[in-house]
Order: sequence, then C-alpha cells, then structure tokens
Amino acid sequence: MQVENNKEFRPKIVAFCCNWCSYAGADLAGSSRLAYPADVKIIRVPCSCRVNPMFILRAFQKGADGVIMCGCHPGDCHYTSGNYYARRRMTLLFSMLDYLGVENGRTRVEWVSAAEGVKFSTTMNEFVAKIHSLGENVRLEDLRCKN
Amino acid sequence: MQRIGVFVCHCGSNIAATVDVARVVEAAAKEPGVVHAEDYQYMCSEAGQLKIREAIKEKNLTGIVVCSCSPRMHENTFRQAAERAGINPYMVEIANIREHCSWIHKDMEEATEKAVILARAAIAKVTLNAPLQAGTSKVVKRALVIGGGIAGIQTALDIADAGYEVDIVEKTPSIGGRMSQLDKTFPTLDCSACILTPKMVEASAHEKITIYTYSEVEKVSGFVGDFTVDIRKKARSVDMSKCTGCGVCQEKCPSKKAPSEFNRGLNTRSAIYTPFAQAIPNVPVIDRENCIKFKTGKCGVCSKVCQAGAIDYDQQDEIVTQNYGAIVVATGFDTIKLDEYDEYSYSTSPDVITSLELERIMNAAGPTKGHLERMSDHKAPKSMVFIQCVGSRCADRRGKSYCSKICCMYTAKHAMLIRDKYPDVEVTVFYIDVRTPGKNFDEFYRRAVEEYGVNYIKGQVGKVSEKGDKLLVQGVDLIDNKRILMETDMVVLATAIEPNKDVRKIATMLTASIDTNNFLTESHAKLRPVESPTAGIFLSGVCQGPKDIPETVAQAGAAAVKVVGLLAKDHLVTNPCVAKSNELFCNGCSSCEKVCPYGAISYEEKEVNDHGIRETRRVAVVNSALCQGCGACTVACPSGAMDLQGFSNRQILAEVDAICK
Amino acid sequence: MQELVKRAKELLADGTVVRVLGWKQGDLGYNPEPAYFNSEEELKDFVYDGFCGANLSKYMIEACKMEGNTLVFLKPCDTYSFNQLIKEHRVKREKAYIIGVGCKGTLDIDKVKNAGIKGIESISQDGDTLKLKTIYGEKEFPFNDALLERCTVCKGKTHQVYDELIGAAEGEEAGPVGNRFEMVEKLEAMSPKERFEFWQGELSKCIRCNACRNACPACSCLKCVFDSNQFDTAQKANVDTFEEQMFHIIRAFHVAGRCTDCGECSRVCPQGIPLHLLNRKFIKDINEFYGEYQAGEDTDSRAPLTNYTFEDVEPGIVVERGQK
Amino acid sequence: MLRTEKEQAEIIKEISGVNTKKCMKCGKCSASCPAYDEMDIRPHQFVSYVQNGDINALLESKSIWKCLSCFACVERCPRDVKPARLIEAVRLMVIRQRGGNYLTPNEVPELLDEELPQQLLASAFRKYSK
Amino acid sequence: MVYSYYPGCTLKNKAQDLDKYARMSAEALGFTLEEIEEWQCCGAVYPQASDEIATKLSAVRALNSAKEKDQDLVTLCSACHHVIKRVNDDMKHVEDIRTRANNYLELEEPYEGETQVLHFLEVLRDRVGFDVLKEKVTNPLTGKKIGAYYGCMLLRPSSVMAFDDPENPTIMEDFIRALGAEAVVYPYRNECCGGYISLKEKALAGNLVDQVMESAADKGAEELITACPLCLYNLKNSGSAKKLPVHYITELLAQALGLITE
Repeated sequence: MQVENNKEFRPKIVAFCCNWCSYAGADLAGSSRLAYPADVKIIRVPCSCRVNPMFILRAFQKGADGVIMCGCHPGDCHYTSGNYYARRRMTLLFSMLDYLGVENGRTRVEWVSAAEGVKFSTTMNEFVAKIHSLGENVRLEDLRCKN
Repeated sequence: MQRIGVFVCHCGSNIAATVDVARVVEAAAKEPGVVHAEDYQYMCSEAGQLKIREAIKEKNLTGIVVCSCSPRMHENTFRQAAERAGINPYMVEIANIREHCSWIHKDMEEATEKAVILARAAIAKVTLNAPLQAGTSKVVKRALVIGGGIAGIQTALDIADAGYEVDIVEKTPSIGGRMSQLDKTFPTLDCSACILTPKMVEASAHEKITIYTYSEVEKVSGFVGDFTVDIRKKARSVDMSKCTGCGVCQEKCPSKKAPSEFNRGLNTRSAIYTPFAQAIPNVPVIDRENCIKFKTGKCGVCSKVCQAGAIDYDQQDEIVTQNYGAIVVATGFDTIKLDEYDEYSYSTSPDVITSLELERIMNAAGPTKGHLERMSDHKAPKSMVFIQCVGSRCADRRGKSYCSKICCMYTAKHAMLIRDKYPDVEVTVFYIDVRTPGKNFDEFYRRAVEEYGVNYIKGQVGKVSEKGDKLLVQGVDLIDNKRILMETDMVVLATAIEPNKDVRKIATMLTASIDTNNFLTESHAKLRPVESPTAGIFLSGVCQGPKDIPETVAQAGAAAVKVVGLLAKDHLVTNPCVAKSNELFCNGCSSCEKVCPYGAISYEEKEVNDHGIRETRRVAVVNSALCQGCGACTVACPSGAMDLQGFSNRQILAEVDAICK
Repeated sequence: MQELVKRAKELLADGTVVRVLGWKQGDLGYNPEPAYFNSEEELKDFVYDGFCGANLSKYMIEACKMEGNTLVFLKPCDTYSFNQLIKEHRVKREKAYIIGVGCKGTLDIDKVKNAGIKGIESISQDGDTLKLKTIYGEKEFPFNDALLERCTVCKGKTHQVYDELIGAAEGEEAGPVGNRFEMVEKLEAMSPKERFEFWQGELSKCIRCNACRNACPACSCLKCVFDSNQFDTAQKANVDTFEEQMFHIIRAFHVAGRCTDCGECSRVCPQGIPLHLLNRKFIKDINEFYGEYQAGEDTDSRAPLTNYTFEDVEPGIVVERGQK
Repeated sequence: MLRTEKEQAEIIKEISGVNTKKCMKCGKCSASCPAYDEMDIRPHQFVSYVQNGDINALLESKSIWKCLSCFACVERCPRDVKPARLIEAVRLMVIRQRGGNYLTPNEVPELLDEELPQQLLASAFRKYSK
Repeated sequence: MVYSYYPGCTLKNKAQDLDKYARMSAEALGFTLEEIEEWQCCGAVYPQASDEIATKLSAVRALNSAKEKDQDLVTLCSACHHVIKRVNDDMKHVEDIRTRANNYLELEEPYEGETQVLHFLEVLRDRVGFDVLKEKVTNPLTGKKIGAYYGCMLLRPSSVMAFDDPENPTIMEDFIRALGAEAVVYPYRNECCGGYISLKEKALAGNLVDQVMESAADKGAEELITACPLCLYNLKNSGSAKKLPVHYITELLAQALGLITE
C-alpha cells in the first residue's frame, strides 16, 4: 500500500461565530478583502452561548482538526450575558480536552466584534498556522482505538 | 422528504470571478433532497427573485438555499421572495459564498471547493428546517434620546413633530452639548448660540418632549418595541417647580473656586450654578463636592437669598422608570486628554490651549469676554501657531488611529476669525494634510489662505517649548525641506476627539456594539448608518463617528425617521427563532431558567403522557414573546429538552457534519 | 443497625412514613443492595454495614412520586446529593423523612480480594479489623486498607440535611482526609502524550453498560441525551470509537458543577475505570477558576455553569497553563 | 558580492525591523531631530529613500554620522516607524564594508582630553567602526 | 535590601565620584549596592539592528548574574541603564534574539528577561520613597536652584524604558525637592546633548549643549544635575554659551545626607 506522505495537509477547521459580532466581523474581513485560509468554514449561531460542547466534539468526531469559537467581547454580548456563560463552558471543556491529552491548541475562543475585520482575519490565520503545526487530529478519535 | 432548490448567485463578478459557479450548481444538484439547482447573475435582483419564485411553483420546492452574499445582507430579501411564492420564509438558508469565500480567497480551485462545502452545509441545514410562525409584540409609542446636544435635540424634535412622545436624558445640568460651547460655526461663520438656542427653546417648549437634565440612564431591559429604562434624576438641590432662574444664588454663593466645565476649566464658577446663561432649564444645581453647606454644614447663603424658597438641601436622587419603543444614542464626544503629548507643553504652559478652549476664549460669554488674550499674562498675542492632528491619525498608544474630521475646518475658521478681528496677529498653521471634503469647505480653507493671509506650513511640529515669555515652535517645512524655529505667543492644538467616556457603559446596557475606538457600530456602514445592529437602538451624532454639525443634524433627522417608522407600527413581528422545550425530556431542573437573560422561562406543574405513563411533572415553558433566541438555555439543559428553533441541535450538527465530511 | 430498624418500625407504625428506603442483605456477605421495605416484616432483611456504599438519594426521585412519605437512610456524603436534587426540583423535601446515619467509611471488596483472600462467606467488623469467614478458614484484614478510594478522601461526617441522626453526631470529625486531587494533579503534570495514553487505556475498557449513569445521583435526567434523538446519539452502543470518549466527556460536563464527588460512578464501574477523575478535574478547575464550590452544600446557590463574573478567566488559560 | 540597491533596501528593512509603509509623511521625526540642520538627507527622507530603494545616496550621506541616537524621532512618531533604526541600519551597512570605518584607532590620541569618559570611546568605536 | 549593581566602565574610572557617592548614600538610606562579579562593558550603545547579537551579550551576562542571585539589577550611568534595560526587553519579548543569545551563552537555565532593571533614581523613588529620603536629609540644599538634566537615554523610547513621562518627566525634580533645593523645570531637559557625537562632531555637540544651557538659564537654574558621565563631560566641555556648573545626582545626594561637604 502506498502511503501518501507528500500529500499536503489541508486541515478542516470549524468556526462557530455569533451572529451579532463575530459573524459580522467575518463579513467585514470579507468586504475588506482580508484573506485567511479556505480551510476555515464558518457556522452561524445566534450567540456564543448557543455552542454546545457536543457540537465541538462532533466536529472532531467527523474529522475536524481544529474548532474555534468567536463571540462578542465580554460586556458586549447582544444578549447581555451569553458570552459569559460560553466563556465558562469553553474554559472547562478545553481544560478537559487538555486533560485527556488532546493538544490544547486545537480549540480556541476569540472575542471579535463586528468592527474587527482585521482581528478576525489575523485570528484565523494564526489559528490555521497553529493547526498546521499540530498536524492532523488523531487523538480525539483515537482514545478508544484499542478495540 | 424536503424538495430543495439551490440558487447560486454570481454577484456580477464578485463571486463568479473566484468561484466556479457552475461547479457549485453541479455539486449541489447531487446532494440528497435537491431537486433544482441553478445560477444567476444577480439573485437579489427582481429577475433573480422571480427565478426563485418560479422554481418553487414549478418544482414544488419546500426548502430554499441561496448561495450568495452574507445573510446579514439579503436573508430577508430571499425570505420574502419565498413567502411570495407561498412557502414559509424560514425554509430559506443562505450559504455565504461572498464575504466568507470569494472575497477572501484568490485561488479559484480552493474557493470553489469551499463554496461547495458551504452550500452542502446550508443544504444539510435546510433539510431539517421546519416552517416557523412569527408572533407579534407591542410597540410602546414613546422614544428615549440619550444625550441633549444638537444631535439629541434635533432627533427629539423630529420625532416629537411626527406626534410621538420623546424623553431626552442629559447628564449635565443643561441641554445644549458641545455646540453650546462653540463660538462660530464653519463654513458660514454663523454664531453657534444664535442657531442652537432657538432649537433648545423649541425642545423645552414642545408638548411631546420631556427633558431630564442632570440625569443618567441607569438600567435598560426589554427589547425593541418595549424597553424598560430606569433614569436616575440626580439631586439638583434646587426645586425646579419653584426656581425662577433669577440667578441671585449664583451671585451670592461664597464658593467660587470650582473649575467651570463649560469654559473648559479656563475660569471658575460658583458651587451653585447654571453652566451658561442660556441654559435650559434655567435652574441651577448645587455641586455638592464644592458646596460649603454640604462640606461643612455651615453656610446656606443660597437658601437665605432665594426668595422663591427653591433651595432644597435634602433633595435625593430619584429613579424614574419609563417604557420606550425605541432608544436613540446621542452621547457625543469630548477631546482626548493631552497628558501624554507634553512635547507640545500643554500641561506646562497656559498659553498652549486646545481648539475647544480657544472657542471659549473667542466667545463673548467666555472667560475673557471674547477678547483674544493669553491665559498666562492676559496680553494680546501678536502671533499664533495652530498644530493639526494632535492625537488624531496616531497609531501609537497615545492617540487615536482615525482622522477627527472636523479639525481642518475649525482651524481654518479660527485662523480666519482671528485674522479678521485682529489683523496684526500672524497666524501659522502646521498641517500634515488639509482635509476639506464638503460643500464649500475647500473654498473656505482657500479663503483663509488667500484672503486672510493665514500661513500654512506642511509638516508636523516636533516640540513646543517655553522660551522667556514666548513659545518656541520647532518644526520643519517639508516642502522647502527647511528647519523652522518660530517664536510665538500662543499655540492652539487641534486635539483629537473621542466618544464620550460614558458611552461604553451605555452601550453595554443597550447591548449595542461598539468598536475599538468606542464609537458605536452601525448596522451597515452604507445602507443602515443610523441603526445599531441591536433592534430598536438608533445612533445620532458623533457617538457613531466623527462628524461636523451639518452632518450631525442630517444624521439626527435620519435617526428620527427610523424611530418614527418603528413607532408608527402597532405591532412588531417577532423573531420566531426562539427556544422551545420538549416537555417529555424536561427534568424541571431550572438550569435553563437561571441562564435566561430575559426571564422568558417559567415552570408549570403539568400532566404529561410519556409513552403511556401519565404523571404530573414540573416542566419548563418558554414565553416566546420574551425569548430573544440566544440559545443559552439549550446548552444549560443537560437532557437536550431545550432546543432553539431555526438553530436546532440537529440543524447545527448537520452543518458540522457537512463541513467535516 | 438494630437501632435503625427499631426506629424504622416506629415510624412505619405511627404513620410518619409508609415505606423505608434502605439496604437489603445480598446473596453474598458483602453485596447489599438498595431496597424498599413496606412493612415491619420486610425489615428483617435490612442491613447496614461498610458495604452499604450505595447512595440512596437518587432512589428518592422515584420514591417522591409514590403515595405517602418515605423514610430514607442517608450517609453524610449522600446528603450532598440529596440537597443537590432538592435544588434541581428532582425530589421533594417534604416527602422524605431522612435519618442521617453514621458512617465509618465504606468498603471496597476488591481490595480485600486483591490481597489474596478468597472464598469469603461472611464479614464482620471488630474495631479496626475486618474478620472474614472464608471457606479456607478465618482471616483478618485492616479496615482502613479496605476503604473505597472516596472514603480515603472523606469530605466530612456532617449531614447536610436530615430529620434525625442515628449513630452520628453534629460536628463529628471527618475520616481520612487525603488530597482528593492527588491523582488529578499527577495527571496534569504528565505530558499530553502520557495523559492521552493513560485515558486511552482506561476509556477503552468501557463496555457502555451505563452503570455509572444509573448510579450517579446527578445523572437524573428522565431521558439522557445519549438516549434521545437530539444529537443523533441514541442507542449507539459502541458503534463508533469516538463515542465512548464523547459519552464520558459529555457525561462529566453535564454533571460539572452539580457533581458532589460522591464517587458512585467509580464504585459501580464493572471495568474499574476511575471515572471520578473526570469529575474531579472539573471540580478542581471550578475551584481554581471560579472559587471553591461544593455542590450539595446548599439548595439555593447558583451552580458554577449557570453563573459568571465579568472577570472570569479566558479559555486561553488552558493554553497558558500548559506552557508553564 | 555586489548587491543591487533594491536588495540593499530589503536588507536595511530587515535588520532595522522598520516597515517603511507605515509612514504617513507627517515630518514629525525631522521636526523633532536635534541634528536636522547638520543632515543632508533628513530623517523623514530616510524612510522614503529606503521605501524607494535609493540606497546609494543614503550610503554616501553624512547624516548617518550626525544622528545622535537620541530616539526623539522614535518617541514622537505617530505611526511607530522608528527612523533611528533605519539610520543605524544604513550606518552598519557602511561600516561593515571594507574601509567603511569612520573612526580609526590612529585618530584617537589627538581626540583625547583629560576628562573624556571611557564610554565615549566605547560608544564611538561601536558606532563608527567594525 | 541588597541590589545587584552594575557600575559600568566609566564609573570605575573618570566618574568614580558618581559611583562612590551612590554607594555611600545607599548605605545611609538602608540599602546595599552589591557589585556583580566580572562584569564587562555594556558597549555604551544599544545595538538596534536585529542581526547584532554579540554586542548584546555582556548585558545579558550582567542580567543573568542578577537573576542567579535573585536580585534586582541597579544601574547609574544613563548609557548602561539604557543598554541593559533594552537588551532585557529584547530577551523578554524578541524570540529570535532570546534564542540566539542563549545559544551563545549556554547558561544552565536560559535567560528570558526575568531580572528587573532599576535605575538608582527609581530605587529612590519606588523602593525608598522620596518622602523617606526627605526625612533622612540632614543638610538640606535650601536655596539652591537646580535644573535636572535628563538627556535622552533614560527616557526614550518610553515604551521600553518606562522611566517617566518622556516629554514631561518629574522624577529628578522630585528628587531635587526631596533634597531641599528648588527644582527648575526647563523645556530642554529631555533634549539630547549630543554626547555620542562629541568626539567627531564637536560643532554640533556644541550647539546642542548651548541650547540646553540657555534653556536652563532662561528658567533661572543656577546649576544642573545629571546621572550620566557622558552628558556631564559634554555639557562641561562642548559649546560656547555661558556655562552652568554640572554635578552628578549622587554628589548632591551625599551632600544632602551630610556624608560629604561641598
């Protein structure tokens, strides 16, 4: 069997963006033509607090190499407090994944406002670079591979 | 099974130049459930919408995916198109292949591949969409305007003239704002007070307008159509219903050392004061920090001299709670602090002033009664230097990255007025660029140079230092490539402007978004410039971005029209993408209720039939009129009983799966 | 024990309760199981000893739906679970008559068996020693060496909620107080690769029997998400290699901030997976990030995940901490 | 090895770490410079010369020996361009070439005086020669 | 309190007074300056180019030896302070420089900018406190009108030096007032005297010194103080304008503390 070693690694990256700030920030990055790799695919959610840890695990299950969640800056949530809950949930979830030995760079939270097209783009560029440095996600899928 | 139609937009060349639209159509057509796929030049055009409507009819479509620009742009357009063709508007999903794809990628292969994936995700989502029915909510026919400057006054007048009640909340003791501090206005050199005062009077006399001065917004809850706002009326220590505005109290007040806010600290005022003569209301307030009575318990002069008996030392802050259908933010601006720009000697020399301070000096009601003089020795200057862009266009930590927009014009105005009134004063302006877009603006600047002989030098000043009783300006003339060392009598700094420092607090209360410079964000930079992305919140004046008076007044009117458009409705259609609880899964544990920011979740003891087991259970019930659809509850719920319509667990998972496939 | 039975009979007799929830003698000397006793007669099988580890709080969810009140025996750490269930409206305080029973620590029969003691017929306790009658004769085993892991890090012998106490007193001193985060800390100190291998080894033993879920007093959902169609996870035992870790991560996440650290999950796991280490990781993080919190200490505070402060740490802390 | 001016400009940008495109040509660096009058090419021009690749003129400029390294231009630049770093990079390019030294040990004795502090010699050699 | 102390080349030679009075005063104020062993000259110029590593190493060695003793590092000479503080900032924030410098030095534990660098004046302001200093003054310099000469190197670039407001500093004025004298604030106190170029560009250095002297005299200063041997030399020896006497900060300090007489 031939192993395709040379095949360029094209990571799969899921970005959950809240409708009010980060999705709009991504739109601004677009209309300002601030490029970031096509590996990033955005899913629109009303608020970062809509992001269920199940969604993130499911993404990894289905082969994502990185998952990033973006929301309004703390204090600026369209729904007043959603991102504060999201912040706690993600902090604990990421800590747990780290505890299970999953590389902690595969998950990230960034607060991006509707006016921060530049930040959106630089964040995505950084995150993709980080995922490239980590390589393909195998651990999350492999925790039970000794069948 | 859904019958899905996919419509791929070229957006002229905006999408088609980087995304192979035909390939997207081809790939989409192969997806399960897709029975129709086509592309078109401009999907949002009437012709494009017609294609959607025709396809719905011909192919009996039940779900629509449009691959186009951001849903923030045209989601509504396509929903309406679907509705006109007889299907539920919430059966439409958008794949954003412009802002999130064609505009940020250069490689056609890569962009096309991504567009296909985004289309698949939208198809996967729409497969699970269910028709949603929007409810309605009431509209309170009253508006709140936060800020009583020219922006707030104009907005309030326009709304009130349309027949709706408006309340203005102003933090300082009088309405009038920054404009009341200006002497003349460009480019026509009107007297600022002469054009502002009538508007202030009109606002205070208007039967539909209530003005709360010396008041602040304390708490905001609710949402578009029905906000509940707590307004704190700070204790004025003067009974507004009794005071006649005679002014004797201010004259007799023995504490006269507080720096005058209105005169930018150039002189002092009494502890009981009205900020300026034309103040509205013409009722003073006692500044308790500087009042001898409040500090020591002794004095009480004002109370003794007040014939109306209006002085009330025991007055307390009062909270007024009021409901509003719409809120306009008009909080204005201030100049930045110059502590970190000491190369210009602002903190060491009284003869280095800001432009706003010069306005007060030039004003007949100002600290020098309108006489141009140095604050150090009260001598008339023989030479003056204006420095532009102090703190504007600065990428460093000290200043602001933006152009403050108004400085070039007001500096030309100042230079012109000084040369006009005091022809013997030499006026030099150091500039980086002179920016004069606007009707009659460049002509105005040229008149300053050509008719009034103002000396413009291109080059930012490096240092201003005191030398004897003069100021030494060290700069360069970039055109001549020559050192300039100029002795002058006064230096005026065109200081950058920034949003009022309270705006962040207010934005947080309103959940209105704000940018890194603390300017409030508009819903769309071009198409919705006076609306905040938060429904029911509108923007007026400099709180949204630097602008001059004509622009502010125009925007104030625009904001008023948007408010009137909202208040004219009897009901609003609510967002049907709200949370819904599956009572068979609900444990009644109250987790969801705890995270709901709107108090939209309550509990009922309800008899349920769980696969034959009948029992009474405590179950969560969502009030869809209160729910705003954030989804916090859905994640707090451990059993998955709580789900969000339009963004359901299964819909989002379907998107995840499609993207990761 | 006789005192417990005597009191139970009295309460049944005077109509305070119509049933008793306790432990019943099993078929071996060391496997009592939770049981309802509806009459004085049935109480003859009642047992209370070091092997009555089962936390009866969760059974009260069902008991509360029955006619009449129930007498329940709760050990000190079981009362945390009961309080938590009150907070979540899963049990009704007024439908329970709680006798707080004293606890000397609960025992792990495997520790005895692993020491080479086979063929156990019955066990009795004599001071600090367990006396075992086996088919090979009488054996002795130090009581403390047989304690369940959770009882080596006893969280105290104070009952958080009760109607009366028997064999216990307020302000009683806790049992052995070890550092309950010792193993969590050890894992944290490992490299990601080592941690990964540790968990791979442990979680791969899971047979998805759901014993942990059934025993856990926090896992009280009427319908578990893993049995619902909400997340496409229903009825999928062992289909996907990923789903086991997902199950355990999500299970731990769903009880985060609600888990009282009662240790039932690990106690009942037939494969011996140290599941409590997942829960304790969340407890440790919560304590560090948001301040000390013990679920079940009260019935009205906000749980850490339904609460926030403006100054909460950012999720990036996980990365920053990892770099140290 | 001979380099083109364009290559030299790239080297200067790299070792100085200056992004010349950030300059908005306000002239505040030159306005702040105490040695402005002694310079043939002025601090703000260093930025545009490097940007335009006019390196030969800079290598021959006497300005590189006049810069005081006082960082007034760096401190006051509104765009964080750091012209002093560019001037130093050009000076290094000169002294790293053979014969580019501006100070030789032979000159020293006649420059010395009784009070002259060691650091002046140390700094002069650091600045003027390789 | 014991601080690691980096005197620098000039303080061991032409500027021995600056050094001597500093140590005396330190003891009087209850702290000790402990000279680090085997220090080397810092080079007197901060190398700005990113490809210069060797010229930064002596500063890193000094910083590391303070780190090993778990002490803050105190300097006196403005040039040394400037070089060491900026190199420390590089070691903290510039990965490339940090890696290469550590590769050269092969230390037991890599140096990553852990040491805190303090100027002697910062010790007086932030650790001793000017109010405490004032109490310890036995011989107040009453009646003296003293101008502080900061020069450039202590203040700029402020983002790294973080010494004081770069355009309107006050630390030396507060110091002067603590000693009982009158501080004369004049605009050119933070302008460069041209010390570095005084060897080869005498005319330019002369102009700059004249400007400083004129500015100070204009505001009524009768003498100047400085922390920098190079400034002191240049202010004394360059230019043609009327000269004000120039002293080291520590000389005045020792006088005010009654350790020496004028």
